[in-house]
Amino acid sequence: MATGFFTDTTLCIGCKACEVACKQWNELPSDGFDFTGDSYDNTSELSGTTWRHVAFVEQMSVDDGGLRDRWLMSSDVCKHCTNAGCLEACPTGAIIRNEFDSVFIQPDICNGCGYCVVSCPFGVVDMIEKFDPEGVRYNLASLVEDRREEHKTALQGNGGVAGKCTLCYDRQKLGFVPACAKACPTDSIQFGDVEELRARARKRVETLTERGMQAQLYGADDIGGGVGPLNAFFLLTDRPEAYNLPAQPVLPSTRQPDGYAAAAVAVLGLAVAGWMIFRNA
Amino acid sequence: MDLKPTVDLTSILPRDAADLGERIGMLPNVASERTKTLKGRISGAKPVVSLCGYCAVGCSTLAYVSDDGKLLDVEGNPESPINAGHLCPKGAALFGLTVNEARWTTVKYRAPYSDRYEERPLAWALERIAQLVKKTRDDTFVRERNGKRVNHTLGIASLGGATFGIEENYMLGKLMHSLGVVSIENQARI
Amino acid sequence: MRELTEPPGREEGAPTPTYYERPLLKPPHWGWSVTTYLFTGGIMGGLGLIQLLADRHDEDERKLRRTARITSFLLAAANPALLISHLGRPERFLNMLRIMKFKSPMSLGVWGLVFYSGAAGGNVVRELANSGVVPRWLRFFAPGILTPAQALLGAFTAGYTGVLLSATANPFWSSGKRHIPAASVASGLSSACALSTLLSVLEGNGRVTHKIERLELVAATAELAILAHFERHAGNYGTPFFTGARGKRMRTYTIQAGILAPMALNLLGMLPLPKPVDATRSVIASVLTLVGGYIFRESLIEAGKLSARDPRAAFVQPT
Amino acid sequence: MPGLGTSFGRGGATVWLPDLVNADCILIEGSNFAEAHPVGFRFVMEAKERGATIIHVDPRFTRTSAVADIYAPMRSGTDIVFLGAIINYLLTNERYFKEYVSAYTNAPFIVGADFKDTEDLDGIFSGYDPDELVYDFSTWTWERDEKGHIATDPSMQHERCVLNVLRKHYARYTPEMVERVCGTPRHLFEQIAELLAKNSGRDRTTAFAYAVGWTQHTNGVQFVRTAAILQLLLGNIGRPGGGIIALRGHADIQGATDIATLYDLLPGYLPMPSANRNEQTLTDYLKTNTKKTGWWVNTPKYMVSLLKAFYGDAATKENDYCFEYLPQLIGDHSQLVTTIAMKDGTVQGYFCIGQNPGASGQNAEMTKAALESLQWFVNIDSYDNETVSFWRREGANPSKIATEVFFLPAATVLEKDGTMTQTSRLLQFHDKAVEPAGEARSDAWYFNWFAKRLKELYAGSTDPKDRPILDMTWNYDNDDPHEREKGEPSVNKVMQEINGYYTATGEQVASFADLKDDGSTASGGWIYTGVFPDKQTNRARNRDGSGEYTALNWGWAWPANRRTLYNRASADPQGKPWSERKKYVWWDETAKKWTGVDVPDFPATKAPDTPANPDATGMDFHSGADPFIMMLDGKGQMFVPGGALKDAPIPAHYEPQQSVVENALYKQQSSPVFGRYDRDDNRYNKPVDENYPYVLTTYRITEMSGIMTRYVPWLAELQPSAFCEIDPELAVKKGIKSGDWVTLSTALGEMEARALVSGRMRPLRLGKGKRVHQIGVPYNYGSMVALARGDSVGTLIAISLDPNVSIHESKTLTCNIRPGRRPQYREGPTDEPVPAKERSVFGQPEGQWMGPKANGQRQEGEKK
Repeated sequence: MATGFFTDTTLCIGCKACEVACKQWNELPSDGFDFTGDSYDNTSELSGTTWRHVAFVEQMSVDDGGLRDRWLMSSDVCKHCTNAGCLEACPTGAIIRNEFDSVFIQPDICNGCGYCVVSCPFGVVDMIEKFDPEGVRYNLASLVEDRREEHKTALQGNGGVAGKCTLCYDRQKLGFVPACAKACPTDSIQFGDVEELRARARKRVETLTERGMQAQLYGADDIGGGVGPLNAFFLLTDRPEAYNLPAQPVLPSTRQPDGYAAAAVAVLGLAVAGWMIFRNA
Repeated sequence: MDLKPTVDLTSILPRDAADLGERIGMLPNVASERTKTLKGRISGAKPVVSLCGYCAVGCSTLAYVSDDGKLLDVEGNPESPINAGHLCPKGAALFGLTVNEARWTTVKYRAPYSDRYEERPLAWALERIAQLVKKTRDDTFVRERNGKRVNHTLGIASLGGATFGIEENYMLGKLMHSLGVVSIENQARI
Repeated sequence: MRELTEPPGREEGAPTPTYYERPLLKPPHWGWSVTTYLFTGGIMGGLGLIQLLADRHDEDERKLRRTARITSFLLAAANPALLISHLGRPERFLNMLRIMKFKSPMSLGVWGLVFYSGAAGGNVVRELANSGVVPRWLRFFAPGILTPAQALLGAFTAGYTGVLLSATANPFWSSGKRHIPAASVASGLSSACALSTLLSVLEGNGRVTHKIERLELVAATAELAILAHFERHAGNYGTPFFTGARGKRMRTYTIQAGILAPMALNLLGMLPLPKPVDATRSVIASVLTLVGGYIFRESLIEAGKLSARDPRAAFVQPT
Repeated sequence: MPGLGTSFGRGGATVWLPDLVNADCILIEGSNFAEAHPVGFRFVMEAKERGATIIHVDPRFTRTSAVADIYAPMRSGTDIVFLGAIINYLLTNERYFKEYVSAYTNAPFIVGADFKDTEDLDGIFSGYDPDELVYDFSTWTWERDEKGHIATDPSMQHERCVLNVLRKHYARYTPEMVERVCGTPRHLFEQIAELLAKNSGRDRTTAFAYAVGWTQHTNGVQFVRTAAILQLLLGNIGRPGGGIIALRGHADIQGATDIATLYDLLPGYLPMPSANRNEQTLTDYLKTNTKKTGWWVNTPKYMVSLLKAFYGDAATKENDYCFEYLPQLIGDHSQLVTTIAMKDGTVQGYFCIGQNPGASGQNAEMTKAALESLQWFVNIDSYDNETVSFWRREGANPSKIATEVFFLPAATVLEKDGTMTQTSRLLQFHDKAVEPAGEARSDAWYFNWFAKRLKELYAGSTDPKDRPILDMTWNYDNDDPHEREKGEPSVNKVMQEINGYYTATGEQVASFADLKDDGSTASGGWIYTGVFPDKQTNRARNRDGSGEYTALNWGWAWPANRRTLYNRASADPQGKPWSERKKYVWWDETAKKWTGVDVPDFPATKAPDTPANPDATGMDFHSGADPFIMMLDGKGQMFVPGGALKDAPIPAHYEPQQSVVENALYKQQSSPVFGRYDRDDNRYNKPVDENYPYVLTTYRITEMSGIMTRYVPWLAELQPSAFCEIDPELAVKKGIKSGDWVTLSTALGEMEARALVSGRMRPLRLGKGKRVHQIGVPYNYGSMVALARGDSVGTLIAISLDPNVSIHESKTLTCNIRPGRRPQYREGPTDEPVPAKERSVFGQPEGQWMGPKANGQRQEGEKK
């Protein structure tokens, strides 16, 4: 069964429970303690060790008494694309599509080549550096011993593997809901069978439109560029760009034919030239 | 840092023709042994019903504990009519509150005029405190103030209560009142 | 997607909103090792072609072919080391050989490299057997077919170093989905020619260099044309590569010093010059080309990093 | 929470949190619901999805405002004007719920002729003593007929009946006044007033939600009172989707008020004996604290049972049940007053348990300075904190500080059994999951140890002053041998004692109705009686959440497991539901008893047509249609007579002690009776002080609580630094960019923080007049320790107290702001390194760092 997330940003209260629940379950470190001054967003983006990220978009008017003021909040996550750039790019087969149709990085296979990082049209995947349980940012030194071993060897150990949302593969295997969806107090993050979620999402848009709100789905249907529909899709009330999402993502591998063709033409041309040069001499 | 190669050749070399086929193609999808046997760490662990200790909404939590009594994971309790399994960021971090390098789990003692903490045995500290309580009480207990019986001491005060249990509040209140302490306060005024 | 009325704080027709000017994409975390990997990959490709072309039975070409084959084999042997050196988990390099994924340029590239090394190795054995360094019967393990094979695999290796970049989500790289592969091939060949020239001169095989230099001239011209067209075609996506400090560096070292100057020097080679002068000229031209070729690859990588951190570039991605 | 207590009878939220989903409209004011109680807020979101209108009134546009249907900005501390104007709106347009008001409130009562209102005396009520700064309450009372019965006018026409007193009092609270005082646009105000009116009545209900945004003011109790009056007028108390929910802060803050660790209360809201009230003997005490009518006629039963619980067999009728053992109050012994006394040397020893006044206290600097004059200080906590480490705070000189400091490691909630009472008065038991880390112990363990040890130390003493300790019952040894061996007491035994037992048999008492005043029963907290009906059943451990949303089998709510209080009012005077849609509790004619989805908060079989008996005592005084059983007269109190509240019988607006404007309503600037401590270490800004031209308000944020979160990396990264929110206009004026360091100052002190410039902070135009800038500062930080840190805003707040409950005013003050950091002091120890990252972020030198990596462990990024 294909499972996924429907993130309804109209229900998000920006509490960041998803970020913490994710890090707690996946035993991920913090990304540092820097104050950004960008609204309430101090984690700034998804990273190798931040698999849920809540964006805060302030849209405040100065003139009209604030009646149209908005503070948009949206919990971003790996999209688990139908055609995933990272999965196609991975040279080791570390990135696979599991039985829940989600894109999963096998940390024990990944060799840290970093090609998936540049192949994700959504800028989701990133590298995880050295695992240092005693480090201030980890504070995991008191973990159960075998958990620490697990981290050292298979996971962040020795650094340099790619990291991103696993859609809580290990929880799903036990029949549990992913940590973020379970924690979310307002059901802004909904987990389930993707088809059901898409139907629910379309209905939700109708309801909101009736209430005079503007709402649109992002990735519930084919998002174009060869990426196809997303297993983790969103309901937005503004342009995708406002949430730092690409309006027109493109699947990198669609460019390969042109690339190889161009190279071939160049080779052929130069080969002929070379053949003539060497023959004529 | 351990550099023992984590690649086992048998996992790389194809086992048979079919396996070889699976490993060559547009999108080979070969799961590793770890992936095949992957299982959430709370598999088989017993959940203990607890509470979130942060705010007064009163979210019920499930604490998963390993066989050797180590805390594995803390999540919301789906059966609670109050939080139905949900938690806020603080609640979701309960694990980090209990399992935390920064936590102080030993007695710290700072002698008068000293500029550092010293580790002291719990028993020693408790006895010392008990003696101090008795001394201060005996020194400062007042039976009467301008003709009225007061039976109290203003020399000892107590603060705190909203962060621990009802039973503990009762014990603290009972003890302090019996000592004659009147300045007993907690966060309810904060 | 449905058109939306603009929210407060944004006027109609205002520039695309960004998220606190924060980039959408992650930059490649690639450094000198990958640059060198791509550079040598290109050279190997060029050498593959050269060892195929140099098949006349006069002594000069045989020397040239041997040099080309031995060099390419040494590079092929050195390249995995570069790749491994940049991996976060070097001990897991072998996982590259766990699968063969046609959709992954990186995967194909590694396999291409493996087979190329095989062919090159065979051809080296052939050379050594011919010159009697090893028993003649070993030729049996290095049939003639390996010569075109190494050339083909070489062509692939050179081209893939371009596809590897252009088939990503990086706005700049992907905007040159045709140009970068083609330019990589041309640049690879010119660098290969330069290297061959250099080595030939050093081993006193001066006469053959003029042929190679003519080939290098063609390759350089092609590279120049492709880059010129790329700049017009790429538009805003190209700014990190063609403009600013990065662009200036690329123009100086790659275009001027790395292409135009050698072209001029190679044209000079048409004139009858006294031997020592001619040799010096060849050496200078070759070194300049090689440096230019390396800076070209480096500029590609660095410009990719800049492009990835541009907060707007990736909103609408090049098809 | 006397605001609710004096209006309805009990100092607890009237609402069961999940019941919010039944509301047709929810007004959130004085609370940042979504941020402070995110999980509770899911019921608000659910109500919204079901069609309810969500209104948020607040000085800041917060995460609550973001999902509300209507957000109205207001100047901090002006809620009485806003709510008072709504009262005025309802009365002038006759939009209040007449039947409810006339039947269930004291609106028809006639106020005595010599009562003078603020209208008559320009801002103060009759009986004010300007020298003592107190009121004499004798005129705040009812007119009585010759038989001594309260005079009423059911038609509510009499010009001195409460309803008309309200009309007169609130007449000047107009929309214009709202615009001028609160800075709330008139159209927004009128929209909200209309929404409240429209969504109340027989068929619809409106709920109010508030938190410390209302209480932490010099007239905070009156804020709550205004809301209570409003909800009574709208007829929303005791009904589904109605009521007032007080969102309380800490996990067990309700429990710590019920089983009070508060100086002026004994468990079960019994007042502490006070020498000032001449409560020298049990008889005196009971005389002042037993009410003739209403539920408090039972005071003797509860008090005697409490004394029996405390002192067991030693407590006998002859010795007044050891009443004399209880210490007597001689004034205000609340925390901040004690702090001042401490600084002046009265207090020698101090226990601080799970609280961090050094960061979260008002005048935090004075708090820490006060600790220096102690002989010994005991802190029980799980983490290093500003309070226990006061002696090495920035600027302190340890070599001059004599205090002997003990830190005892505390177990966390996961490491012990126990019960906590949440914000809807629901008791929930939590099981112990793991053994306490290291040497950590539960608080119960410590209290148990100290009690037993002190009994030993005083053993054999003949000094009467030591009798309380020797006679105090203390039998909490654990039956589980494993736990007993570790010295862990049985919290169940404690809870059994709180519930109460028959002194003869030791059997549990099943209901507080069974408690006696003859010493035959003991109960440590009568309101909890019923939670442990027999030795086997702890109903706080009930865990069946299925069935009705009232979930009567999940946990146990006091009193008597009632979820919504005063729910008799959910039926009309005849006992029928006001409407099918709002059915909740009603009179079952056939069964002759009250029934419904909740436990009726009313004598179970008292028929609705039971007439009142004006000459009776106790509950018989009430009719079958008097829902507020705790009150003397069974009515909801719109007018609070007899000085139950010390500052006003009906709320009047006073400016906060520190304000940027003069009081536009009355000559009286700020509350005439609030608690002042004008001394050098507690300097106030002048009421209107040109040196401090900006309003400052404080609050807490979702990601942080305090010391309990600042060490957790997952939370610290989300809000790593103390910051202040300022509006773009002010930012430009001061040349401040988002992320810059700024310094805030009051007459008391300075703090530095990072600036967060945001359009969510909107400058307010007061009517045609002044433009007011408000600055918001979170109250979660402390400068010395942890991953997330920064100065505590407590350093800016001088202690000024509400006259009723001594709650400080920290929600509104005035301040000034400048770019750049404050001067950095550099005394104190230099034995502990500071991680590079922290240094770069906070510019702290070696030695100031006392964070988790202090004890020579490896730093972030260091190689092994």
